[in-house]
Amino acid sequence: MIEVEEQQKNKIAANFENGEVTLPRKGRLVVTISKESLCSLLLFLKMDGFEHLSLISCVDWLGEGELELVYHLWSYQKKIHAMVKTRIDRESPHFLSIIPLFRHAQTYEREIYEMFGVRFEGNRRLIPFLLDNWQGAPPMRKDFDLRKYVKEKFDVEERAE
Amino acid sequence: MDRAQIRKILKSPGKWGQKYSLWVVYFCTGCGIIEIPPVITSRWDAERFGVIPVATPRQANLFLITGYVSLKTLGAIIRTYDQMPDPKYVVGFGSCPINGGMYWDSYNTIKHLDKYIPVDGWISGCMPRPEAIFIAVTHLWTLIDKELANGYKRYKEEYPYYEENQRQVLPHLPKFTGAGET
Amino acid sequence: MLVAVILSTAFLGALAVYFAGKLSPRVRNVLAVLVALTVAILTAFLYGHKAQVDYYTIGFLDVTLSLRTNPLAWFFAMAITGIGLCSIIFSLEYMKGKERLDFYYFAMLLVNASMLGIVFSGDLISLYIFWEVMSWSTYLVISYKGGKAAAAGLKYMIMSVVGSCAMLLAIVSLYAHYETIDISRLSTAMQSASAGYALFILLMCAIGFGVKNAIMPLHTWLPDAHSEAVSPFSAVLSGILVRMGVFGLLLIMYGVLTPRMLDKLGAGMLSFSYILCWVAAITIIIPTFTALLQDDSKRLVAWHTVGQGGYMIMGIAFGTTLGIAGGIFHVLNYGISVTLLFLVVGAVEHRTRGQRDLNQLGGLAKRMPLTFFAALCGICGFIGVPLTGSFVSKWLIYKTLIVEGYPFLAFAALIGTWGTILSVYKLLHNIFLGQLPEKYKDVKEVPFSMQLPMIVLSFAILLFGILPGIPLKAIGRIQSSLGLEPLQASLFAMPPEVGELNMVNILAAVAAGCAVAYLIFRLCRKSRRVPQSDTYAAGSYAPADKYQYSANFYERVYQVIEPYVRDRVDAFYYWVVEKSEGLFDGIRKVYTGNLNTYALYIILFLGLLAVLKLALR
Amino acid sequence: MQFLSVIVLPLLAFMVAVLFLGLSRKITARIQRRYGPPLYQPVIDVVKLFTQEENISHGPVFDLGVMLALGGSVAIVLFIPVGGMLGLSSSGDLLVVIYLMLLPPLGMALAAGASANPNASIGVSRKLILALAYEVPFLLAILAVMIYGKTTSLMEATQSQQSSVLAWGLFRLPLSALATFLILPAMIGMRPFDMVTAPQEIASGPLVEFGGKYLAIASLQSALHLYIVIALFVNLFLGGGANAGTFLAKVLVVFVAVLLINAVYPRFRMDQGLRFCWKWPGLLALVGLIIAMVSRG
Repeated sequence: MIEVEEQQKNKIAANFENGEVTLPRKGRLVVTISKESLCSLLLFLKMDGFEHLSLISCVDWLGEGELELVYHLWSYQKKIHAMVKTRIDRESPHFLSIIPLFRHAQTYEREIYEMFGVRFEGNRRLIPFLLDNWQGAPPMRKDFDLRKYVKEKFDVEERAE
Repeated sequence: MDRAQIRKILKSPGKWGQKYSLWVVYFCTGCGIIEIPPVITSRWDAERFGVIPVATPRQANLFLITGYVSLKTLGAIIRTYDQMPDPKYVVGFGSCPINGGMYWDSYNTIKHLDKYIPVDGWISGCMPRPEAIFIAVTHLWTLIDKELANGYKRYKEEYPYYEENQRQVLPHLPKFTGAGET
Repeated sequence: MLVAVILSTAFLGALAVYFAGKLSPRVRNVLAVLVALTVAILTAFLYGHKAQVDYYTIGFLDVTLSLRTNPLAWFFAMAITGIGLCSIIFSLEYMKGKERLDFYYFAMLLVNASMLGIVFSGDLISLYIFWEVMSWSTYLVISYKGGKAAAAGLKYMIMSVVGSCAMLLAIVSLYAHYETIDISRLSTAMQSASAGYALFILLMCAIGFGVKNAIMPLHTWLPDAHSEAVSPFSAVLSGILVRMGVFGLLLIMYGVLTPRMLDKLGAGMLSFSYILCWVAAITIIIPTFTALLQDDSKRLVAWHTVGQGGYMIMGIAFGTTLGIAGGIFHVLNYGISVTLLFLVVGAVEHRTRGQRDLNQLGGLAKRMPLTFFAALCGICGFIGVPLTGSFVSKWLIYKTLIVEGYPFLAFAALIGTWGTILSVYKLLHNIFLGQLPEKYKDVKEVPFSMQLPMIVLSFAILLFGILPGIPLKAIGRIQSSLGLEPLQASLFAMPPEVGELNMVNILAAVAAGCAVAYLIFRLCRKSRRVPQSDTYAAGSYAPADKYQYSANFYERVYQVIEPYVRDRVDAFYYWVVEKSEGLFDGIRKVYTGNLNTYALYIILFLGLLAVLKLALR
Repeated sequence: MQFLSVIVLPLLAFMVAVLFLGLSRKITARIQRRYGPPLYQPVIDVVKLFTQEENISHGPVFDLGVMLALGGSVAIVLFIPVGGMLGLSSSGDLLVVIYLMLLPPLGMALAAGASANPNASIGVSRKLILALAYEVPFLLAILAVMIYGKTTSLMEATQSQQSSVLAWGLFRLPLSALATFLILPAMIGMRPFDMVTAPQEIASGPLVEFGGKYLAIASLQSALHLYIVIALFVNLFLGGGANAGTFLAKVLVVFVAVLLINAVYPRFRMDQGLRFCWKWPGLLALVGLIIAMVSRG
């Protein structure tokens, strides 16, 4: 029953040399690709039946000094969840916005901008989203010291570690 | 309704009225609001205690802060608390308003509710059951009887303390309108 | 004799005001008020007089023009002078700073004088003369502002010319038939008239007066004319000028053709007055619900003038003592209420720099409390809330409709009241209640000279509501002078056989209720006032200028009643205008302008004559 | 005796109204299989609201509107005869009662408008549209009663039905009675037609800024209005009762009947309510009026 995923894997491998495709389990497909050819891969997948972009998430690899953007696509006919990963630089994180492909990506990009500080060129509404008048650094980054911030903002007495 | 009770009622009708007709602001502040519908419907029926949900703070005298309080919601809670007429009581519902609960180290929720608005009663438990709410209501009755549920007086007298805490967390918050501003 | 004095002072006063304006504006203003005041006081002295004086005889027609006074004339004259005085005083301050004021005051006084002339005229020719003077002087004042107002004035002029021609036709045929145009002699002569001839006269006069009173098919000029005219003048226009049609109908139906003749007119159910009642019923419903959907304050009030005219026509057409008393009393009540509302709208327009759009205003009750109180009295006068005069007059009309057994007419009138309530509350709410917009924060109350007429008119509405006996006594005299059986109402109650209505008891009940409410209110703690920004906005702060619900206030009703209320009559008239323009354009092509085509026409014509001559022989 | 009735009628109305409120909450609770508050719960609520330490007002128009509303309701109560007691109905017939019933909504509309809150304005515009909706059948039914009795006086209309049970309006003009019963919830503002004070949609409509004594006066006024509407229905169609006892029994029966409808029905949308009122009750009342005209000759 794996052959649908196999076909998909071969199809991607054929068109995109530098994308390593793995099939961790049934119905799941993970592609890691360079940021230059990410948009073309997304377009290719969208044409190929992966019409639903369910989420854009971001992982902070503090050790390697990189941020990883993960685009989650879902295909209704093939019942496959494709996770397209790419790495961008951590110091000045910026990336191309995929609103032309998926209009609703604007909100996801807005959240990632607020939580991780990744600027998406082409997204006109990169304004605060969940946090209320936030002044500090993006909170979801690994180097954000949570305890210190909470102690200083809400001046809570020392809690036993 | 023996003779002593009737004499008590006639002596202070205000307290009697406040006790047996606590109208709750139906304002969903956090995850605890999912406990309110069963409380007010057939199975647990809060109306036997005279507790009914009302739509606007102007009509209410009990404010139930249910669940964690994020910074954005705190602004709305303070605003709603301002708009409630005077004999008003606040009950913290769930462990998050008490000491932050499981969000004790979150950057976006407040840890101690009573630093920002005066709280008259607490119900502990990570989403306490409806029976706990009725216990809280009966406790509130005794507090009202003994004139201990005077959070709103405390708020007026020590308003600078509360305002300073609020401003530290919400710098852009406008001034409290209830402090005698005509 | 006093009548001639009144009319001459009114007309000469108008001229004097015009020339006084050349001297200095202050003298002109004072003189205008003085003229209006003296005319009002002199008419007051006419109470109870019955006299007829001839003032001119036309040689070749050997007919004498005369003026006469009777209770009907006195009643309308009092209304004319009262409303005229109020609007003149109001326009002193309102018109300050506008240009061509001499002409404005001259035209205003001329309109009042001509209305007095109509009312006091003893014969149909002088009535027609004053009618024409009124028509074109009204045209002058309507198109005073120019632009759209000129178009509205033109539309008014065309329709009133059609009406005047119909009236002239009736007068000429009466003269040809009976050699006299004196109203009293005509009424005796008309007894012998055949039913068909009487119906013809009645129809022609109904068209003539119907145009002026904006009965349903002939109403389309009124909303444009009243909303484009200057506010004080649209107050006079709606208040009393439009009711000259009612005066004319009364004169013709009961002055010339006595009620006995009227019964002879119809064949069973289809009598003239029954059809007129149904036309009046339609005139009540459709314009009132059109007013519901208007967004311009003056247009909304103007549509009500069309609607409420239906009550008066229905009362008069009905012919019973209660009906006529109700109709005439409603002329007075509605006249006062609509004058008050137009003055209020004018005051708001004056203070908010010409803002009439109901969606932009709001919350002015805080800044203009007295205007708000006057508006409240005005809308109670529109609806007929129990402590206002309109209630008594509507009660009389409903009473006859129900007792005589015409429930559907009564239903039409009652539903008209509900249409009025909805549209009039929208007027009050969108202007005075709700959030005060930022740009009207510094609006001040209108000066005293504009407040005085509003106070007087509000007081009059409440006075006639609580003590309806005062006007009803004068109306009783009118009915006896017209040969009808008068209504004997005591000062504040109806006689038992007429019905159960005791206004002072109702006032006592409402006062007692409000006293109880005030007592309860006072026993509790004093309340703390909060500014308009401190209002419930689901936890957030009320946005400054965007927290007002007034645009399409009755959106739900709009979907249901909009198709029935679209103004098809107006659309039909414009269609006729279009088609006739095309037709006349075609005919115009006959005049090609070069000589030989004309020569050709002459030859052809001569040829035609020759052929005819041969054929005939 | 009649002078005494002018004092007794309002007191009777207040007591019956407060009893009705308590009863309505108890019966609705029992229908929803829960215990519900004690019968005297409205007394507790009103006492609480009246003795509140702080009342928030939005200016003089806000206060005057609320007072006019309660004053108007008290005034109407005097014009509705209860059993033997006639009150002031000798100086104000059915037309006066209908027009007096404009005063309370006008007062509430003024207060709601003055409270400068869009929820209140939406509530008022819904109230006026709903009033337009239920007035069509209501007026047709009342005209049928008046045409049938050839009088506009409420006293005569009631007296003519006293002769026997068959002489009741219900049996003489069945369609008009049914039409009026169908729109009773709309006139009272109860469940199928309570879009005016809908707590979920427009934060309890006109009452959004009413707190403390204002809310107490508003609830008393709505209770009085409830009593007035049902008393009018009983007088017109159920023969008004020889003495106060039978009258109040009939009022109670009609109230419980309307309450049963109220307890189980969801809320109408605004245009659904408008179309419903003009369709079924309107048709019934129209046919009833024609029958009344024909049968009365």
